[in-house]
Amino acid sequence: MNTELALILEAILLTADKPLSLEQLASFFAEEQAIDKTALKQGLKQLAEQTQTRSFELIETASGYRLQTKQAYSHWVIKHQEEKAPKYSRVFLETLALIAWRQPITRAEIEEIRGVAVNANVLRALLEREWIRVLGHKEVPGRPELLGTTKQFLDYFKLKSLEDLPQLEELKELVM
Amino acid sequence: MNTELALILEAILLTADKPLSLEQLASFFAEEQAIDKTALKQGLKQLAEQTQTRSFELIETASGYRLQTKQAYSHWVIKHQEEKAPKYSRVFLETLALIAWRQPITRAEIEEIRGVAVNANVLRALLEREWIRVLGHKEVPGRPELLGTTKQFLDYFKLKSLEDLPQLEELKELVM
Amino acid sequence: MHRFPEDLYIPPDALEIILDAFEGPLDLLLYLIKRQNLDIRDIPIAEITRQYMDYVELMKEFRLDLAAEYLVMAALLAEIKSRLLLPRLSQKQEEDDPRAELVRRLQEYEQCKQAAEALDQLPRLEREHWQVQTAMEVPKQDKPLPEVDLKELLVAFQAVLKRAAQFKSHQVQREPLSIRARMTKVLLALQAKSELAFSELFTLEEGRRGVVVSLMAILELLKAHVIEISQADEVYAPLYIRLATAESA
Repeated sequence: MNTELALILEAILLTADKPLSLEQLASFFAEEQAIDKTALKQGLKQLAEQTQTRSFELIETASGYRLQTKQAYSHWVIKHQEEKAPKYSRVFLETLALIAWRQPITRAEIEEIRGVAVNANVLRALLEREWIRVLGHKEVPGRPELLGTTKQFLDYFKLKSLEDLPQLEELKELVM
Repeated sequence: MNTELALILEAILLTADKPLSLEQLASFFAEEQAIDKTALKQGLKQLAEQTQTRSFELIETASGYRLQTKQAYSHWVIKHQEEKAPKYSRVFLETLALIAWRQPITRAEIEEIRGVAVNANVLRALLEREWIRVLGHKEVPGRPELLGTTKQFLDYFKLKSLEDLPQLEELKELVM
Repeated sequence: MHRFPEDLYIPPDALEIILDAFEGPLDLLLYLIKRQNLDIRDIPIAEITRQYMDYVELMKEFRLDLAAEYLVMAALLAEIKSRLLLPRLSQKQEEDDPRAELVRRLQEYEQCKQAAEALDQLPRLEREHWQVQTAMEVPKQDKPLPEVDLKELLVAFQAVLKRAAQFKSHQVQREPLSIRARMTKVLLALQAKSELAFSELFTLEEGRRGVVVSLMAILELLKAHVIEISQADEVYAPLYIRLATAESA
């Protein structure tokens, strides 16, 4: 049954359209075959080992497990796309980076750091992709929206949590 | 290289959204790595052998090759479909809302208000569900289609006529 | 005519690229500092100000649409420069380097740039990785269609209007729904029958308000070039309405 479990998990993940959490994976098994988390994790571990010789790998992101092609094959797979991989502009990346590292952050704060007005199209595109969301409002006059990132953002960049974002250099003191 | 070819083919087929013919598969390889049909067939044969121990198999359909879940696993995989009641995305609801309240409306007008391109899948789903229809064309360059809702839409939402669509002012009462 | 700053490559036919190349005044300043391997924390303000002004003058000379932010920064630099020139009156002021605030902003922006680069380096879907999927051959069940509540739809409508208003200077104007609804009705009638007499579009039972709504709907459709109105060459000949054709547009 053990190897079988890994294969069942493979089949489930290969037909999923988004990452699946342990709970979600467990729900695929009928009551009489109920599987606890330890067993599930073992099955996933086995699957991860088995895929070492395949073109895809098992990874865990913020919202769960997913099977994805290994980086070594991106060279071929990318040709599915007519154009080159989407490249994000600097405005897009800088705005997203500020929201990711500095969340919760307001639009005015982003403008203050970047020194230029926030590009409305960039914010809209980020909201549309569901990479950022409004976390709440800052209780100052105007009640500006506080922006933060979503699980989908983490999933896309293969991050388990915000703590996995790369560390940035600390700001240094002024030389006098 | 030979085993490698099977894995490259695996990666390509696992990320394809439709069966791929030999010609299509060949087009994934750059000129300097060009691969002839015999080699491709051999790679596919190897892939088929390798997947004997996996949860999926290589099959050839009228339009080409595709990887699919083995029958033995359909028991589990089928539960993807049984998942709790499906829900429409925010994009779907917003597009429908604009068509309902702002009809007749063109695609460009929807894009103007939402600030992002209209998702073709969403329009298709709306047309398939017969909730929207093309009412006519705007006689401006490009002759854009004018979209509006259907009788089926009214029936679904138990409305007698479009005038019965609630006004935004009623939102508060409805939510209360 | 101004000299081009020497070490900036400017494609001969694309001066706009200078502006496009920088994400704003802080980015331009940072570039000027970095290319000379200067320490952000100890900028020679006079020299950097001169170089910065060279760029700004150049952009102005070519009548590039210079964002106001660039001029604000120019003023700030000039102010810092003049404060540095003032004789220092007391010990206390010495601690108060006029450059401090600018340095803090530059550092913060540099960190933002660094974060953006770090983000771009992360392996991501659709570039390094793709989610893999196999086809599923399972008996097609009647998949239930999602259910939607009218309230949900109204909330979605409100959300999209709210967002649109946020991103636009002008409010998305609120049109009475009754007119839009009538526009659809007219179009549907025209699909069933290619030509309608003007009078057919009015229902007297609806009263005055109904007639006004119909008339407004027809005018809106005319304005949008969706329908056209025609009349035979007699004075009191009835008006006819049909869908607009390409020739009539």
